[in-house]
Amino acid sequence: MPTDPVIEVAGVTKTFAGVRALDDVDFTLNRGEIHALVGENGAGKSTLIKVLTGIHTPDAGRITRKGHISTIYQEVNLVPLMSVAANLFLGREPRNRLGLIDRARRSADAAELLTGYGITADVSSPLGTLAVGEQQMVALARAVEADADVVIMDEPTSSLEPREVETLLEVVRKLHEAGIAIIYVSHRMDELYRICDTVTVLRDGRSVHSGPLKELPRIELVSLMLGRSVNEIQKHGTTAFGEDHYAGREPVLEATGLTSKPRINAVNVAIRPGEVVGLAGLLGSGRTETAKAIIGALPLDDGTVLVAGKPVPHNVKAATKAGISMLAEDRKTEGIIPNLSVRENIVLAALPRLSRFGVISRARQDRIVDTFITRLRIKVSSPEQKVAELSGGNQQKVLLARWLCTEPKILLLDEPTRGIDVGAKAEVQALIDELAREGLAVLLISSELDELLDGADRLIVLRDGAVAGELEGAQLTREHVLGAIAAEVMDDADSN
Amino acid sequence: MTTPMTTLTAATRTKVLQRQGAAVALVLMVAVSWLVFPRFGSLDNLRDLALQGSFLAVIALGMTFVIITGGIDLSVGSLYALGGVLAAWGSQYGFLVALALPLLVCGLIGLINGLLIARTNMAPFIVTLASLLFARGLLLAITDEGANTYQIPPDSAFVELGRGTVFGFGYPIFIAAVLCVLGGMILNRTSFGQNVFAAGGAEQSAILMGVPVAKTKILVYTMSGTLAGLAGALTAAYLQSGVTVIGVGTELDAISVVVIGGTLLTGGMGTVLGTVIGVGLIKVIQNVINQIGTLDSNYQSVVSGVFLLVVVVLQRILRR
Amino acid sequence: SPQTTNSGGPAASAAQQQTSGPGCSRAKTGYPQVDVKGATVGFSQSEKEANPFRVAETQSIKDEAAKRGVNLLVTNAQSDLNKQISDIKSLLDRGAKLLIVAPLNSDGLQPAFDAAKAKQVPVITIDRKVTSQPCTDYLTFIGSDFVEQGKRAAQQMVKATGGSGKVAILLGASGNNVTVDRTKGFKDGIAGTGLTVVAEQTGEFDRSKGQAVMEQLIQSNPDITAVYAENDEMGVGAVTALKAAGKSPGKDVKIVSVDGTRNAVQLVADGSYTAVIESNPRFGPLAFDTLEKFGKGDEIPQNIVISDDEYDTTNAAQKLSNAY
Amino acid sequence: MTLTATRTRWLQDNGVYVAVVALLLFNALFTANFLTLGNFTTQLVQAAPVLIVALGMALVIGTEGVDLSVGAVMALAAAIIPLYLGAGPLVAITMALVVGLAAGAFNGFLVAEVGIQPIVATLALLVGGRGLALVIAEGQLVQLHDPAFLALGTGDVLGIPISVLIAVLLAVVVAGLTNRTTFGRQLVAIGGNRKAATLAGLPVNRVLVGVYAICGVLAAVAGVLATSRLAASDPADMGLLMELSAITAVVVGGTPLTGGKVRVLGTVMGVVLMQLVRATLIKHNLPDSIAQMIQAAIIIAAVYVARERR
Ligand SMILES: Nc1ncnc2c1ncn2[C@@H]1O[C@H](COP(=O)(O)OP(=O)(O)OP(=O)(O)O)[C@@H](O)[C@H]1O
Ligand SMILES: Nc1ncnc2c1ncn2[C@@H]1O[C@H](COP(=O)(O)OP(=O)(O)OP(=O)(O)O)[C@@H](O)[C@H]1O
Ligand SMILES: [Mg+2]
Ligand SMILES: [Mg+2]
Repeated sequence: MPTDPVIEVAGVTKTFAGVRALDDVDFTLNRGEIHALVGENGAGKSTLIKVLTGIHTPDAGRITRKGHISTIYQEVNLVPLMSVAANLFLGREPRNRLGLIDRARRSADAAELLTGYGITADVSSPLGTLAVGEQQMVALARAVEADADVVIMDEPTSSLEPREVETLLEVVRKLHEAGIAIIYVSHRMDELYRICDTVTVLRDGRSVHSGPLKELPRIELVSLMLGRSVNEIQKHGTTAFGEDHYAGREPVLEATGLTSKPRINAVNVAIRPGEVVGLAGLLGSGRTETAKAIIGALPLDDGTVLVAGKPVPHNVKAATKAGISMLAEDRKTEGIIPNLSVRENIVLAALPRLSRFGVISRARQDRIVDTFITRLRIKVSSPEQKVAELSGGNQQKVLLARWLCTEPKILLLDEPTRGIDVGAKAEVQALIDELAREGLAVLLISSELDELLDGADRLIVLRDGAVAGELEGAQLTREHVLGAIAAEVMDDADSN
Repeated sequence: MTTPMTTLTAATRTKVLQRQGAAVALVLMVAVSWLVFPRFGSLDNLRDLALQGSFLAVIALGMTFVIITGGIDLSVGSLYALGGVLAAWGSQYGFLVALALPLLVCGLIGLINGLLIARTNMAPFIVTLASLLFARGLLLAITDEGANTYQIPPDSAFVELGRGTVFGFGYPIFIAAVLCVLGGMILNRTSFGQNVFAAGGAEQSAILMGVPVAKTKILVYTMSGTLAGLAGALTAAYLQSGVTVIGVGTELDAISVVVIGGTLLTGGMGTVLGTVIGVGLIKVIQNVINQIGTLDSNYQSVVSGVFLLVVVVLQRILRR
Repeated sequence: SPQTTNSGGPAASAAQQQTSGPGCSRAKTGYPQVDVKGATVGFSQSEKEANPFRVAETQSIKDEAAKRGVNLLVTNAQSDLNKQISDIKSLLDRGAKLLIVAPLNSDGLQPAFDAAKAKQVPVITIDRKVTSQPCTDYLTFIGSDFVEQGKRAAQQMVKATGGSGKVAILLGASGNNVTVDRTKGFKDGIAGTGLTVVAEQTGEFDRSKGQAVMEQLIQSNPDITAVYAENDEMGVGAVTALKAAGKSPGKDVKIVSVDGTRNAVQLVADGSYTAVIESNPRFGPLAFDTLEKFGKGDEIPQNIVISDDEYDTTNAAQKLSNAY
Repeated sequence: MTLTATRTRWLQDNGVYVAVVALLLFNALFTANFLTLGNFTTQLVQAAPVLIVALGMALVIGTEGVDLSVGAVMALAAAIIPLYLGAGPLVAITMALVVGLAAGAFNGFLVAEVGIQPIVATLALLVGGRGLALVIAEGQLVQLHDPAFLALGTGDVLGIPISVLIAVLLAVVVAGLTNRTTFGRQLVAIGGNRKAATLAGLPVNRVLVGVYAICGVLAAVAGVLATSRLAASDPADMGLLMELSAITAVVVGGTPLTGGKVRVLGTVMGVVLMQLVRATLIKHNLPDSIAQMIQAAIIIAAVYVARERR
């Protein structure tokens, strides 16, 4: 491919309050190429993107840009209170003859456009009422439709499930055919190898490799990212889930008839100590809602939750007290407390346990925090660093630590490895495994099928807010799960 | 609407009702007042009600924009008074000066508010609190510590602006109405309006989406200042003098009516129509208190407080 | 300009008057005749009845109305000028045939007066003079002369201090014409004497602010020998401040204020206050007399100055019951 | 980090202290009789009620709220005192504090349980509370003579005025509360991200009601002290515009209005700074117009220095 750079970065350095996020980085994006940008959590990928788009001003270095850049940032960046249509066309609204916004046309265009991305939600409803994955698709549509010469995608698939991922990859391919250059950030190796031409690897803010992707063996790419030798990695393998472990005891969690119209309907979930139950389903099938219903964060029309046979009042406080914890899907709005330090964020939910007469013990806190920072390899300059300054993946680890230190009996994990790098993902998975072995009951929600298949002992498949089937043992194969999910597609075909 | 999913279900109908909670309250209030106090519905009373409401509506219009961006403007009360004094002083140089001077000066203070808020990341509450003090101080300075009250020549064209009527309805009512219609149009049908919503709904996201958030905020505060100045000028024309003691606490009135009208104080949501309805509600309750007539003056504020509470609680319950 | 005669006798009840300016009669205005007895009269009060002056003023109007068999309608503008205009319009709307208005401010009530004029309803303004046209926009003004009050305060101050010393002025609320007039009168009054004003700061007619300001001033100017407070409340606050600073008010620091509230007059009687110039709030009798006279077709003067008493150490104890 | 960056950061954290020191220096040099014990006592005594209110306000602001009703609550407390003073000062004070607690808890209930935005929820009490106080007091100012009650405002312990002692004590308690207790941590977590705090199982509503109740009680304490110092119950003027003074002091002291952070010592310094500004303007006998404009400028300058950078 002839080199025809649309973006050229030379010697860029960016420092945040003591953290060197980018260190003398060179990077070139050529016209028409799909360029993978990879690296561990906190390697500097998002920062590089923000420097490219002008959100951050670099401390040193030179950036040359040609043409219009359109970006999908890592955290969904849309306006939740505005309608889907308004979000989609914000800044380039269709006008009528008087120069005023043509709202009818905007809605019509939006509806038509989104259908192409598999979104059928009402475009006049506020964006915030859509599931996170759907929002991600809206963001994608918005970025793609902006007539850009370069499209940057920072972990666009982290909240998408297989069918949506295919849609997205299809879009990427079309853009590629139209000659648009793409920067693609993802922690999912499969996707990278399927679509990307070239790769740049960042490690600790430095660019350690740049070149064609196809020639680079997967294991070598991982070794470049982690900065460890190929041998060392081979010993560990890629997913870190161990053997299935099945516990013969009584269920510790029994949720029956969970109903919250119109989102979920008569969902039953039972988990035994030591068991990992997976929730599978399409985007918007009600997985998040089920988890929220269990922890008491969703107003219920009907349904009961029993922990160890005892009913739990339907509110988060009571559920937490009974030993249920939930790692929320949307870490930005439902997870981190941005103003507080990493330490404060980690111990937040465990505070009552760490204090006497309401007064907090600093020593006990520090011990726990240090343990988890080491165990989860959270990359921080100090436990006192503000959590908002961490990279996305590291924030996720902080939240995981928050729940683990409450020593829960039941852990609900909604997309626990979302946005987490390969190395850390393996660690988190190993951790889930280990916790289950210690007797914890885990509900695992993941859009990554492999993660579910490897990690779960049993799978509950949801469809349209209701249980569509349960898979166990030998049924836990890709084909079976896709079959259960695909039933919906066939249903749709029937009804049409 | 060609959205395939839009059907007027029962759910959406309740939604409409919820959003118009204030309107429902207003209609009820008016109906009850009309029945209980025969004089409430007299043309004279309604004209006065509308006229009094029009000054507040002009101020609250600017406040609506500010609040939708997630901000607040405490300086409007002082700017309202300052605008009146400047208009009265300017009226000796003719109509244009009388009208333009308050708009320019108050707009400039609004612009400074906007610049400080948008460019330095200081809280709107505190920036505009400082301008509340500053504008009051400026007003005292130009009136010799309040000793001078500038009079507007009764025969000047400027007085006509405040006192003229069409079918007995004062010009300010029409001016306020036109501005509110324009304001609603700007808010919903221009990209500036969309930017206002975006800036308030999710500032960081809006910046990432390429919305000129800073510029939008600056404009919005400038607008609020200018409108407060205009309201002051209209009031001065109506009162035929630049009264120095008006506008104390007007900012709270303006905020109340905006919020009663359903605009979220946290930003990102709101309507001009709601604000107009809010103005109506506040003025009607004030009028009703007068119609009762026998209410001890100290009880009057208790009643206003309780009323404010009832409206916001009702609205909140409706919205659930 | 209006002159005040000092009645010397008990203040208030009789409310003597001195009039000035060309007269005004029903013939001149062309207004219809209205009998005060049995008439509907509107009274628009400006501020909440939360200070002694306003309480006494409203009470005086109400008492007199009851005495004369008047159907009285009362509104309160709660310190909001626009509300006072609405109030007056609503009084007209509710059938008031005569109006008594205590204006919130000297300027800005023109629309209300115009509305009254349109309905041929005579308006009497009390306690604060407005800048509109007498006999056209309103009939007459009944009230104190605030400049004169300031002058009389100055006279008392000169008498008490022997005409020399350093004075601190506790100003009323900024932008208020009562403040402006009482300051002007006082400064004119001490001109040419050995009294010098070393500080003038607003206490906003409020006791605690008066106290706070006095506390500051007595620290930075320990040589202050006199305090002029533009209302009693601030004066009483100043007494508390001076006592706390180890001074003995009324003796090493002379205090003169305007109003005539019971608390201040009591202090004069007790010897820790120098003098109080009364601002007479009892407008009822005078206001209704004037309306009656006007109704009969008599000529009434443009300004009716209500007589203000004064209290000093020689008479405060006897006159205490006259204070409000 | 560069030197200038360090310096800006330092100034940002300590701006209010620098401003206080600067103003003290200015006064020492240019204000007559400033460096006297009596003068310092005066400043502290005047600042005490504002500080007490500001402490409560800081907590409320920490939860991303605001309490506009503090002045009205002070007035309510003032109105209650004479009603019960006959039964002894202790009874009167207790009743005033109970009313403050009830008012605060009511605000908290509206904010937490009903879900009304703090500024509006407390606006209702701002509008109606003072009226209620006046109704209770029948619009009258009542002079107070109970010596035990008045001692609260005028008495001292080892030369330190009682009101100042109380304010300092309360500041220490509030500092301990915010920095050392579960309650304090939960409060800032709620202010930082209420949704996340709820999902973390924190007792969000209980904490919110608690915070507003504390703010109400503190406002009542301030009302009691101010009433005692004035030797009169004056519900018409007691605590007028106190909400703005308190908010200004809190923000000038470095607590952001966006919640998630409470700076107690900063708040103390914010109160001291605003008190010094007022004192300086009065002592230099500036006209009200200039004084107001200078105050505006100082507020902007102080907040500008302490602002959070993006
Ligand atoms: N605003 C900020 N303030 C302080 N430090 C920051 C800020 N933004 C990023 N950093 C730091 O810069 C480093 C790079 O972060 P960045 O978000 O670019 O990582 P990333 O490669 O995108 O990681 P992830 O895969 O987890 O998203 C991290 O150490 C992070 O803590
Ligand atoms: N606040 C809300 N108001 C209205 N509808 C909502 C709201 N939140 C979610 N929904 C709808 O409920 C359905 C279920 O959403 P949910 O988040 O449970 O899906 P999910 O299976 O977890 O998908 P994802 O993988 O995207 O998280 C979706 O159709 C979504 O649009
Ligand atoms: Mg990232
Ligand atoms: Mg989900």
